[in-house]
Amino acid sequence: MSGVWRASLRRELTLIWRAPADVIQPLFFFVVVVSLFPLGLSPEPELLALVAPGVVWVAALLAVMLSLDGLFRRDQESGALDQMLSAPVMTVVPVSAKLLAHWLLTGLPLALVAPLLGYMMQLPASVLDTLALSVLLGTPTLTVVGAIGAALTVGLNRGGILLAVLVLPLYVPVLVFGAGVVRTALDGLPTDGLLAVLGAILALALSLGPLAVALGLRISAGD
Amino acid sequence: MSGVWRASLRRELTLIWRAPADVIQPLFFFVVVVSLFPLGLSPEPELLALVAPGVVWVAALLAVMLSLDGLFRRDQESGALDQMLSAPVMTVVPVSAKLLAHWLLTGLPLALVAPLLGYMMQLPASVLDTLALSVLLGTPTLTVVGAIGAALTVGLNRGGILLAVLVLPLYVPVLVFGAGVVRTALDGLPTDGLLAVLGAILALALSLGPLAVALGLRISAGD
Amino acid sequence: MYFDSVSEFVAMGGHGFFVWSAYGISALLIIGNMVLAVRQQGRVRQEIQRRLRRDQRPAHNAVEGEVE
Amino acid sequence: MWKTLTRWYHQLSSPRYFYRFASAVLPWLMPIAVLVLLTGLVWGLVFAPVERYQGNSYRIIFIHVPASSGALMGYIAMGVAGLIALVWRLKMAEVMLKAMAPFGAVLATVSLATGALWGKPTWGTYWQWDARMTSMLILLFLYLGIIALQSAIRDPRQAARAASLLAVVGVINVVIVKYSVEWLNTLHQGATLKLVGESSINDAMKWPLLISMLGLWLLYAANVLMRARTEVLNRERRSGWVATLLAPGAKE
Amino acid sequence: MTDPSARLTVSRLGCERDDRMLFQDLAFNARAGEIWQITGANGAGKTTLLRILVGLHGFYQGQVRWSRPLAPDLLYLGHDAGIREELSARENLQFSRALSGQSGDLDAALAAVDLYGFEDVPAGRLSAGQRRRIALARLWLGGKSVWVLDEPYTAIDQAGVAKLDARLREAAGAGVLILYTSHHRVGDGVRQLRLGAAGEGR
Amino acid sequence: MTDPSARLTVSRLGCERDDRMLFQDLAFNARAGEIWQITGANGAGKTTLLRILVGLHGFYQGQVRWSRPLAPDLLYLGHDAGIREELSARENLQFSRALSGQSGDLDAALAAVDLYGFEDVPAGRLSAGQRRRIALARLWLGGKSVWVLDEPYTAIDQAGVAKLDARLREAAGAGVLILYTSHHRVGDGVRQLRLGAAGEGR
Ligand code: HEM
Ligand SMILES: Nc1ncnc2c1ncn2[C@@H]1O[C@H](COP(=O)(O)OP(=O)(O)OP(=O)(O)O)[C@@H](O)[C@H]1O
Ligand SMILES: Nc1ncnc2c1ncn2[C@@H]1O[C@H](COP(=O)(O)OP(=O)(O)OP(=O)(O)O)[C@@H](O)[C@H]1O
Ligand SMILES: [Mg+2]
Ligand SMILES: [Mg+2]
Repeated sequence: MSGVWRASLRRELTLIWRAPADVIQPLFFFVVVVSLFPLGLSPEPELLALVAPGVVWVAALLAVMLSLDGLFRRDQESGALDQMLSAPVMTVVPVSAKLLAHWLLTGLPLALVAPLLGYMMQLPASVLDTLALSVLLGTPTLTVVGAIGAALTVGLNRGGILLAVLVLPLYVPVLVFGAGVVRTALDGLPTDGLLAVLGAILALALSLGPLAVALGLRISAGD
Repeated sequence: MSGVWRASLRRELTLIWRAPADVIQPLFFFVVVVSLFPLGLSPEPELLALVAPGVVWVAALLAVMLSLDGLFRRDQESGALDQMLSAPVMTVVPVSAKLLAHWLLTGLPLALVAPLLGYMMQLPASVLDTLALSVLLGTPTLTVVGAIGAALTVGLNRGGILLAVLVLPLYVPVLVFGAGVVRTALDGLPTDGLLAVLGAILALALSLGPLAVALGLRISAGD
Repeated sequence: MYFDSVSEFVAMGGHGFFVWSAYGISALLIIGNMVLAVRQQGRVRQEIQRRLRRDQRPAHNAVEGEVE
Repeated sequence: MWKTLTRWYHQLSSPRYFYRFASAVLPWLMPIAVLVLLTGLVWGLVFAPVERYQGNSYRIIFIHVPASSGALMGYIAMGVAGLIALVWRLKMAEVMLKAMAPFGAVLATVSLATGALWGKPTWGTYWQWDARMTSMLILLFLYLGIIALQSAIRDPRQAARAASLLAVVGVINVVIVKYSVEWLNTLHQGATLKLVGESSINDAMKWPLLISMLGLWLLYAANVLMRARTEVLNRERRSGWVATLLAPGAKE
Repeated sequence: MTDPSARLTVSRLGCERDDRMLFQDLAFNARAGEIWQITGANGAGKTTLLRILVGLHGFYQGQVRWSRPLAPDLLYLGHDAGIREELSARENLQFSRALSGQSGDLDAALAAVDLYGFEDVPAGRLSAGQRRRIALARLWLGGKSVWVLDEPYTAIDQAGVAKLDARLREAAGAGVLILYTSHHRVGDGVRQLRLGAAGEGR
Repeated sequence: MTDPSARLTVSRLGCERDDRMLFQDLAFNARAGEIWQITGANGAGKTTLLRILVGLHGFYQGQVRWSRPLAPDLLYLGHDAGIREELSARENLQFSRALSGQSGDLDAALAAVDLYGFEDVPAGRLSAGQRRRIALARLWLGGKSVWVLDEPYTAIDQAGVAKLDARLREAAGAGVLILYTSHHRVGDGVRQLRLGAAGEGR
């Protein structure tokens, strides 16, 4: 079983590696969307700093969500999903490998560039580490929760929009606490409590999420 | 030839009608994304009104762009695109019908709800009509320009992200002038000049865009 | 009876627009939903009845399994 | 007692008995629900005294509060039905879940619309990002998501199972959203609402409110039964009992 | 309706894909009324050749000449047959007909491929073979003098294969030039163009 | 390696899709060492039946019983064969092997389906038939006692068909229970399960 897990992880990483654009694009989307705001708003530094936590977080949300759209689609179209569902291991095994690979190559990079974008949005240097930490704690939840939506919509061929409709409302808690942490830090208040809440949400998502994803895939296959 | 155009338009409208979710979802996405901002920023009315033009416009941009992702994909996968390309009419004919149908059922509804969202974002009632007008003038350009990107990426199966990367930078002028019109109105200044620029961009997009889309499709097919 | 006259009732102390549009919209939505539910029921029934009429001819079965 | 309960449970979880039960109850339930609701509303609109600070605009309360609480409870009920459907694969739970979504979405919309129309005279704006309003808006989005997912999947059984999973995930989310949004909201509007808080609400306003609430909930139940009955027919269209029931010339 | 002068001249045709010569110095003449079956092992380049002939693949050497502009005469069915899952059989066919400028009767064509009774079901809810049949129905709409078909027999049951066979012969008799690929055995009176087996060209 | 006790009992099986009974009261027994070909017109329900048997389609009436848990014994190849275009033939096969717990030699299996020389080309750059062959290579990896194959012959050239045929017989001889669908003629010693033609059941 751990052999299957490792083979699955290797496959997923190879797949992403084969098409590195899949990693670069969410990142690029993140950067472009954040950069659109100074164009649409106005370039005043005070205003930008005020809206920065929200803007960076909304952009991260959208980037992760969009990258999830194709998570299972090509496996489903090619029949590989049916292979996973009829294999002699529990579906959670390949699925959790997939989720881990996805986060490593999407969520993690987002957390790494977030401080840079925060700086561009005129956030003071003192809160940039809090921003990075909040994104680091929040993105795994986004991946797992979004994957449930992706699993339920996999056969439906609707482009990313149906997924967005299902998933964005489910992302609200992460957004509120994630951006909230940064705003609190900006006000100079202690952020431990809020970070703990983000962590608790993460724990919940990691413990139940993969099971829900596997169930969703099974339902989509027709069972 | 006009017979083909009419048959194409009817087909496109039927396709969208068959899956009315395709119309409702961009709209819904628009509404949800705008609603995320007060959650991420803060619910203070003054701040919201200040960022409203930019937020509404960025959300409209993203909604149109995401809805374009599937514009040619299913025609390509099913081979219908090859049929269009090898048909005895110029490819622009079915393509322009497709673009018109898409705008009617995506861009137009966005323009209709934009004032509502503007109100929710605490914009004063006096600028809501300017907001609607700017979205009305801007969305056809978004459709046509985005369709060029969709045509070029159609065979690539990358989900919406590659499209986003190609298209969002091209959307910048529309964003700058579209949000700019609303900000100008908010400052109580005359907006005619800016609206004229939006109109000029639109005329350019409508005259050359469909040809570029058809050419893009031909290139994607391997010619 | 709290109100003295019909016109006073309609005016709602100056808040008539808000009160009556609130109730109007609510009624529209709730009744609309009810009507949709009833119509849907009618449609499903009709469809089944149409099928039943069609199937009144003796049906033959689609099985030809090799039974051991 | 226990025996009767389990018998009911088994009977109601059989589509056929459910159909009979619903058909027997609906002709009574529907008029009673309408009557109760109208009683509450007329009492509230015509007979209840005016409220001290808000004037007559407060009369929106008689539809606003029943709709708001109905939307909330309805979503939780949907989550429970979803859990039952997923764990025990109970057909009737799937049917109920599907039947609950439309009215729930309508109630959430009513809550938002009436709240907005109440907000203008009291707070001077139709919309504000107050905690309750925000979480109701998200609740509406969740309802719409479930409806969208259901309508996107062709097979009714598959659609119901997918919606079940989404509803269960959604309930967990609603709980977290409630806390998160309340935490977020620094301009709490609670003070205004306290006008009608437990202490100051008088019986002349409380009774019509309770009665319209009861009426709207009964109406909700009636609508769910009706939709569930249709869904049962649709799913069982091939079974013998539906054939005899709807056979040409048959009397129900 | 069909034009007896339709004629294809291929000379010195070569195509390289993915670093491998699929075929080279390919030359043949095909005339109205002939049926050509292109055979060859998996990966020999049959699909690629057809796409070159109809102008969908532009990277090749050598010459492909049609006696007159191909577009108005062409009926092309690719590997994937252009059927949209959301549209019914009739709607799919209606659009193909308008696009290609054919004019035959829709219902007759659908009946000819045994989709009678399935005309209004969205194609996504049909089986693999039934979907192919929607595309094949175009062969019964008439009005085209060059047919290029990529694996038309795929997923079709035995009765369907016989019917399709008969249709090809009938059309050829009426002066249509037919080129198709298939792994099925070559029938009588069908000209064969065999592409080198995979690997031979390397 | 293979377990001679593998046994399938189907009784009173019925399935409705899209308002049409595909089959009803279907019953048969299949034992280790037998080859069953499921035939029937397009739309008869062959694919659906296979998906029910392997547990991927859950909406049916009646009973499907396997003598012991199916999952560890099963080798299932669907209509679409589970080949990811971005991965090479070897990588695709490596993952399938790990997933299904098989253990045979990768290169030997790929050579058996004539993909020698194509092991490291991404599958997206192979022809239709070559892609199918990657999936079929699993039949040469061994270790499974129940094979369920949906249209294994699709897109395969004639030499490939002969080879596949031989492989099925060899495996059956070694005690594998094989169920497959195909429109090809039924061979000697293959049991046939014919599903009613489309339309009959309505
Ligand atoms: C769109 C805006 C609004 C929304 C979405 C909304 C939503 C809600 C919700 C969810 C409840 C809770 C029901 C329950 O717990 O059973 C509620 C109760 C209530 N709302 Fe609103 N509301 C809105 C605007 C208003 C306004 C403007 C007022 C009056 C100034 C108001 C007055 C009340 C009162 C008096 C209650 C009952 C008191 C209580 O249960 O605590 N609401 N509303
Ligand atoms: N999309 C592609 N990109 C690069 N190379 C390709 C592509 N498709 C096919 N090839 C190459 O061209 C060769 C021939 O492919 P083609 O599809 O023409 O073969 P075919 O004769 O139709 O085979 P089959 O009988 O399997 O359908 C393949 O072996 C492959 O090497
Ligand atoms: N996704 C689907 N949704 C609804 N109904 C479907 C779906 N797929 C198939 N059906 C129905 O089931 C019937 C049988 O389909 P199935 O794919 O099992 O046929 P098949 O015997 O494999 O046919 P073929 O020989 O064409 O592959 C179809 O005619 C169609 O009515
Ligand atoms: Mg080919
Ligand atoms: Mg099949």
